[in-house]
Amino acid sequence: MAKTTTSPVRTGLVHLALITYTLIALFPVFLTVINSFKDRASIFRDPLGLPTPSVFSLVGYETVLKQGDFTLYFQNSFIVTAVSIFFVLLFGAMAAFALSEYRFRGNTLMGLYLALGIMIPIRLGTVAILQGMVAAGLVNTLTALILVYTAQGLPLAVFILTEFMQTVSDDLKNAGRIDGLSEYSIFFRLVLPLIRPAMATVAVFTMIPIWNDLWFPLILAPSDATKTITLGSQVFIGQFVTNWNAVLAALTLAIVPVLVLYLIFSRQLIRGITAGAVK
Amino acid sequence: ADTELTIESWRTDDLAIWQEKLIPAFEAKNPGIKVKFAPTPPTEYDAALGARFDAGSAGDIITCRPFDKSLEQFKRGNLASLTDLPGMKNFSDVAKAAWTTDDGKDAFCVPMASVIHGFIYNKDAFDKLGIAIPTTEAEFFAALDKIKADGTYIPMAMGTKDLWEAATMGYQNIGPTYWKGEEGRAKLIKGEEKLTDAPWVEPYKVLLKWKDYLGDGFEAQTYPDSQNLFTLGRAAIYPAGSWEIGLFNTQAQFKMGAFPPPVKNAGDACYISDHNDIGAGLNAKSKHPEEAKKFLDWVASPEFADIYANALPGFFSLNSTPVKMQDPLAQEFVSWREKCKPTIRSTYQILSRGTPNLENETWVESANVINGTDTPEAAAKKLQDGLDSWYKPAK
Amino acid sequence: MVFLTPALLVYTAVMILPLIETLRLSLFNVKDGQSVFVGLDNFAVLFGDPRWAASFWNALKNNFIFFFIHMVVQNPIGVALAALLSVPKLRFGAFYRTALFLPTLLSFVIVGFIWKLILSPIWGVSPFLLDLIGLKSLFSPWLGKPGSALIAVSLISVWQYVGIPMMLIYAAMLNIPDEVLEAAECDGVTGWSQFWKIKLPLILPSIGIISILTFVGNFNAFDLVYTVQGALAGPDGATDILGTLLYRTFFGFQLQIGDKSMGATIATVMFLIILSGVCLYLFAIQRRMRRYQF
Amino acid sequence: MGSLKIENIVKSFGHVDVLKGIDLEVEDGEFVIFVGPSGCGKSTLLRIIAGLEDATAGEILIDGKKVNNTPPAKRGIAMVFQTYALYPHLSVRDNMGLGLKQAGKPADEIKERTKVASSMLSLDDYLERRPSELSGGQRQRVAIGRAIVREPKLFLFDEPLSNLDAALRVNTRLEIARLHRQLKATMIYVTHDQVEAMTLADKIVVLNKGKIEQVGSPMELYNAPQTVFVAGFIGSPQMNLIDAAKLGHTDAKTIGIRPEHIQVSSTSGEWKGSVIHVEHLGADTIIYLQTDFGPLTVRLFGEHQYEVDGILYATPDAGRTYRFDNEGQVIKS
Amino acid sequence: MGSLKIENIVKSFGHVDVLKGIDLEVEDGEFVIFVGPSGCGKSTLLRIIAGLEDATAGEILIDGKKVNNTPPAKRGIAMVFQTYALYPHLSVRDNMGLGLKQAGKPADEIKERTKVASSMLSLDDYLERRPSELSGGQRQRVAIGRAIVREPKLFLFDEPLSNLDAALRVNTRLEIARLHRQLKATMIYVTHDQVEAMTLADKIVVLNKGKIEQVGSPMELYNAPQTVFVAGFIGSPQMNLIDAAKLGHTDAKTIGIRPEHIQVSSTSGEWKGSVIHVEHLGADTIIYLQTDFGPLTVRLFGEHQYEVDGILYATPDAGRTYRFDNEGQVIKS
Ligand SMILES: Nc1ncnc2c1ncn2[C@@H]1O[C@H](COP(=O)(O)OP(=O)(O)OP(=O)(O)O)[C@@H](O)[C@H]1O
Ligand SMILES: Nc1ncnc2c1ncn2[C@@H]1O[C@H](COP(=O)(O)OP(=O)(O)OP(=O)(O)O)[C@@H](O)[C@H]1O
Ligand SMILES: [Mg+2]
Ligand SMILES: [Mg+2]
Repeated sequence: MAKTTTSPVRTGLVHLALITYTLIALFPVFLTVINSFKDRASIFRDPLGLPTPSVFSLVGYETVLKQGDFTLYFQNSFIVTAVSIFFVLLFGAMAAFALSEYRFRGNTLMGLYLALGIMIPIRLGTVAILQGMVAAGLVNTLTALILVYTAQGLPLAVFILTEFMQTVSDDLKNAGRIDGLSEYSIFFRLVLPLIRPAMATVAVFTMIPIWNDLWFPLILAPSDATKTITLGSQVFIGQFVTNWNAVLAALTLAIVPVLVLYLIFSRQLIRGITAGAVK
Repeated sequence: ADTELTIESWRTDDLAIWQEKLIPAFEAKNPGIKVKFAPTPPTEYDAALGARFDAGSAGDIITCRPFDKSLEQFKRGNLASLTDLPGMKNFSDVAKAAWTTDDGKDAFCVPMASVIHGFIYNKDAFDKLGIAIPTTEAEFFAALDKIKADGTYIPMAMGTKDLWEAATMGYQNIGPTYWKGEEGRAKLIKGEEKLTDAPWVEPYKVLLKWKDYLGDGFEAQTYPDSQNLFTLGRAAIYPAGSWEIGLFNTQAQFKMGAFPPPVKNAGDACYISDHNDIGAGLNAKSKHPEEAKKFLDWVASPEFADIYANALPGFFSLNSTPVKMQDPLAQEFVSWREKCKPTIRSTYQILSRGTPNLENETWVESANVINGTDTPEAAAKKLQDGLDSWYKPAK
Repeated sequence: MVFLTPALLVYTAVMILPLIETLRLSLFNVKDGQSVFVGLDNFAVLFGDPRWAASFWNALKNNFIFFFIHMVVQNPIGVALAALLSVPKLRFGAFYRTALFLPTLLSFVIVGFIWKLILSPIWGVSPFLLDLIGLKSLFSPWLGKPGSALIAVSLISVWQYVGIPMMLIYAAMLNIPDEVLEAAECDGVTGWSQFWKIKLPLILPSIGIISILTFVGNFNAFDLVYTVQGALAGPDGATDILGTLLYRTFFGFQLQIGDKSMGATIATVMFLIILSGVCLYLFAIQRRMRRYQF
Repeated sequence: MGSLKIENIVKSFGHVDVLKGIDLEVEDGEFVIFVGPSGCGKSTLLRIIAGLEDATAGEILIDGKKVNNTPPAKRGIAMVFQTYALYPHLSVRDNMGLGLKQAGKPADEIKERTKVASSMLSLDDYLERRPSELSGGQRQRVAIGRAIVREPKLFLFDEPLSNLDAALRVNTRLEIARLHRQLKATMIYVTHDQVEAMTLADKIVVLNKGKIEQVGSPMELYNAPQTVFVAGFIGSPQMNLIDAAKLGHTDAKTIGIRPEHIQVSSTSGEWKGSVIHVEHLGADTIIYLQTDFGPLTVRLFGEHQYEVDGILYATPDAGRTYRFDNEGQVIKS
Repeated sequence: MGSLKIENIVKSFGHVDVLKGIDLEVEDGEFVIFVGPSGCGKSTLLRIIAGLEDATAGEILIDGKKVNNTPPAKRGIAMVFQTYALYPHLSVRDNMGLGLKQAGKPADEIKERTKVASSMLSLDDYLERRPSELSGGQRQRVAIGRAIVREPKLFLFDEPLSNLDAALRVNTRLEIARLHRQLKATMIYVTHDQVEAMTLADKIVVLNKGKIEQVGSPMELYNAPQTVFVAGFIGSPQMNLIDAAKLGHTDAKTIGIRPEHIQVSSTSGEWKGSVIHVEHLGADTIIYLQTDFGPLTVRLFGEHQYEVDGILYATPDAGRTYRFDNEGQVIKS
């Protein structure tokens, strides 16, 4: 809707509310970042102070970057996250399409079955999963992680996407059917592009737990070659660590890549905002 | 080709020491064996290790938690018996106690280190305020009063947020003095004493008195908070474990000293908690048992003890061959072994095998007592009731 | 059905079968080193043994409080933020969206760490900030007090996850055709009442979804409590929720040895609780909810 | 190649019966137009033919084959939706080309056919736009273009020209007629526009309340309506339907006279009436009279000036009146 | 109470200029109709008046007050959207009642007004349905109903009758006219229907490519078009526009004659032509002739039979021809 005819007061209030919450949302992050650039004493003495030259220190970062092959870890995390998201979105959207489009018997039950996965923490299945992976020779491969994350992400994806797919106009899909589009084409060419905002949302939701997961990398792929960045940086947040410089630096470093990933998806989201169906 | 051994450990902090000192030393002597130190964050270690055992993907060398945790793994057949390992003769039975079956027949981990509790203090502060090292409970509280009156320092750096600080640094630190160390612990296990008996309640009463000397908001003070409070020079006394020494040395800008838990009355026998903490075991399903045993044998050697204890001051070797340590603070701690009677933490052996778990309950109740949530008596009763619900002392 | 197959395959093999394998354990227990079938004995223990029952009910109660706080704080804030973000021609929209979503992106490790620091009486950030608005006297070590710890942890969780309802609702609001809103503008239905009368009914299915997701998420929650308050969920079990209870029981903690059978029993009970919630939603609520095609 | 047979089609939405037994035969290559009041079931019938909606009962045969269970894509049809149903995320070009692309037509051919359709519909300037950037009429034309590029054997049009201006409407109408001749395709067309119906149709089907009132050629319907409903529905302005009793006739219930079949004079005539309203349409003038037996509409060719409230005399053309019985059926004379 | 003044309104979407400087004055209580080819900017202009779209430049004054920055809700308007824009979650009743409820009207009054509107639009049977359960024409009527219940001072209608059948359209048209008289509200109305435009409007505004071609009363536009565009646009079938050179005229570029202003005879006349197509509309017959100077459309009153390919002679009515210059402007004689 194109209009600026909202009153400035109202716009002002909107911004005020948003800014207020933005401050709440960003403050802790801000605190982390500024303190990661300070020396230890001033982190404590003046937590809210900016890293002025006199207290500026990169010692935390030095410590962190010494610790391991962070580029490789980052790469691993990236591959695992991206591939898993791809499969979650693809398989999830396909299943959601089937559930929302075809009213077959047991439709709801199938939906429920696919939702079971969000009701039990998948961690509990660790042993069986690990045994399976050992049997399949997938331990210490990224494939193992991708499989687990794909399975883990599916229920939520199906759940959300089903809901959104129901808002795609029937007439539109019918127009496609009459145009001779197969169900595949209707799915790929019509439905998927139209629910892009929802897809992007699901992508982001899927991404977070994968990126931040510590458990499965630890169990399934702890080797140096397959370590993820979360696992790599976890070293600093152990029980006996008081090296706040390093912790804050590691945290800051951990925020950056996930932010970048998010920005990628949210760009998709903005582009996905094609105007709603016509008439 | 070389065989590669993987070490499972929760000591992420020790990564550098292993990589730079210990492993090269071993590999130099044992060509053909490569060793990899693969630590897991401590919070995840037990769960991750358990899963790996179950699925058969655990490493060759397992760093052993003391007592029941490892015993359980041994019983499940995950840890191999090391009774016949030649190096085991380098350790006394006491040293091996944490990794031996109840009947004493099988040993399954090579003892690596123990930790000792006591108090580290800010020497500069003590000097400035003219406080002498307290040896009795009265002196101890007098000292605290004095510091508090002065106001420059928080008398004692401890928080209850993380629970275990209150239990480990508090209850287990000063407790042996009251329950008379091993003697009381044995009685408890035998059922001759109960946690509601005076020797076990009294430490709680003392802890309750600590409350007034802790920093503002100690309820939400975490362990790292406490450490920082002390190392930044804002607190005068730190109820400690010896493992702090390494870190404190690098972080504190003032002189530090240490004293053992004060006795109740002058002249009483003193007790310290000298707790077996780390061992090294063999994964029963390791593909390279021979090489792994070679490695474990080396861990049992004085050479290892020497490197380890000096690299990690505060982790005291359990090897019968004494280790010469460079660190004065560490020397101070270890010197208490001469004058006080050592004991291990009361809850670790046998008493934490069931549900509710006595150790965990002790954490909760120690914090509750200091926070004022429970009275010492109530806390003790809860603990004893919990214990009674499953523990039947062998008569 | 070809569309369902890939999802079903991966999901069943990697998720359902392992989980069933685990839940199966709730019917077994170790006796003399042997795993034997014990029927529902484990459940009898969980509900019959006063200690088990006390921990369980405590965790369940806390969990409901946890959930309640999310429902009344997180979701309304999320919806409100989404509504604000979808104000047409909003400047800096992308910035706000990213900023508001940032907490959700953070790992619970980071969140736990930061908030512990901020709320720490030692570090002094929150007393200082409260002082700025003259409320310093209100400060107390919230995370350490049994009365306030659960609320504090819940609010941290809200802070972290508010992005999820926000994004979902935002996506749903984008789906509403402009012209319907324009019609509302002409009808004089603007601002607040436009939100109540037009947008809200149209995004109701999404609100249903976030409610059920919140429910499921909260009853499965574990990580944040675990990082902020430790596995024992102190003080005095005040922040113990089903997830932490389950974790302690299943995987063990400190000297406590993992008890797979009791762990699986708790997991099964949790599963049943969540399942009944989801079924209620799927069969009673979702079916009645009208969806509108745009 | 495109014949259609509908047998006793019934459709209910819940307990609302929308179609109450429709029988219809459409021959290959015929141009059939559905007309009827809003809500009478035209779109529903079209959607059932397309296979988008299941009939509650009845059979549909295309080329003699029962297609009740054939999916829309396999029925060889193209449809223009009343709601357009354009693909919002595709450009005009892709909206039109998608079906062809799907059918695996070579890119050249797609381009060529799209080109032809777009210039026929004056859409050349908009090929790269998305539907949301088009005006209502432009959208409607895209919907038409999408149907015609596919050249199927059976076209279904649901009010395809309702949003077009007169000039464009005439042109598009002519193009559709040309297309019909050229492709020899069968076309089924819903419209509200009398002119469209009269000029395009081989056969008009008048629907009312879910039933067929009459089927016939345009002039048949105009000249020989079977029912009072058809008589009133076809022709604009509407036929004057006068209570026969008031005119003193006893052999009928209703007398019908089309406005264009009445002559007026200011001096004498059969019926006297006073002018209540005059509409000037340029080419015609419509006069509304109030007479003893009720209102009477008269349509005159050309421009005429009459004073409101003036007295006029009206005379019906001989042999151009219709008589209807109590059931609304025409009485053959 | 509802006058409108538009000054030099310009609107661009990106680099597409849609409105290129529109000036217009609408007096209180006037009924103004916008006509123009599809895509010429009618809806856009309406949306700008409503405040749904910002003008790129120019001023809008309602009742003399500049309203460029007044939100739609405060402009005292009601609008019928070309795309209906019904609230999908509300019943027909609530769709109509929402605006009133919002204005805090008592429930009785809302009910009363909704009742009136719904019976006027024959929607009584559908009050409890949701938009998705309605036919196209029913939806459009709901959209109209939603606007009229609010009785604002300024109505904006965007092709409100395009999906209605003839009978309903005539009725609704009359109702809108009545409403206009009754409420004395200003109405701005977009339509493609010539009859609607001619019968309803006090003033017709002809738009073409984002500019106003001519403003005037219906008969003014019909009888005295200022430009060749207006001449061709008003009237259906279109005016014959003949290259003057071919007729041997040198004082004009184009000669225009309306189809209804031509008489035919099979024996003699000014122009000779052969019949290429005959359309029978019942009341009229349209004859398409091919002459030496191009095609010629003739409209005859009543029914006539002519053979295709037969020869006819056509004669324009005296004084009914128009002459246009090179710029398309009319040449006053
Ligand atoms: N968002 C947009 N971006 C670019 N061009 C647009 C956009 N919206 C409308 N237009 C163009 O502006 C022109 C005017 O559109 P408008 O909807 O005002 O036409 P209209 O006169 O109402 O036509 P119709 O009779 O077909 O409804 C059209 O050519 C259309 O393609
Ligand atoms: N989903 C539905 N549920 C209930 N009734 C419906 C539904 N869809 C359509 N109808 C009703 O069926 C009747 C026929 O609808 P249809 O769309 O076929 O009418 P139409 O003849 O195309 O009318 P129009 O000329 O207005 O487009 C209408 O009265 C409508 O209200
Ligand atoms: Mg229809
Ligand atoms: Mg328009």
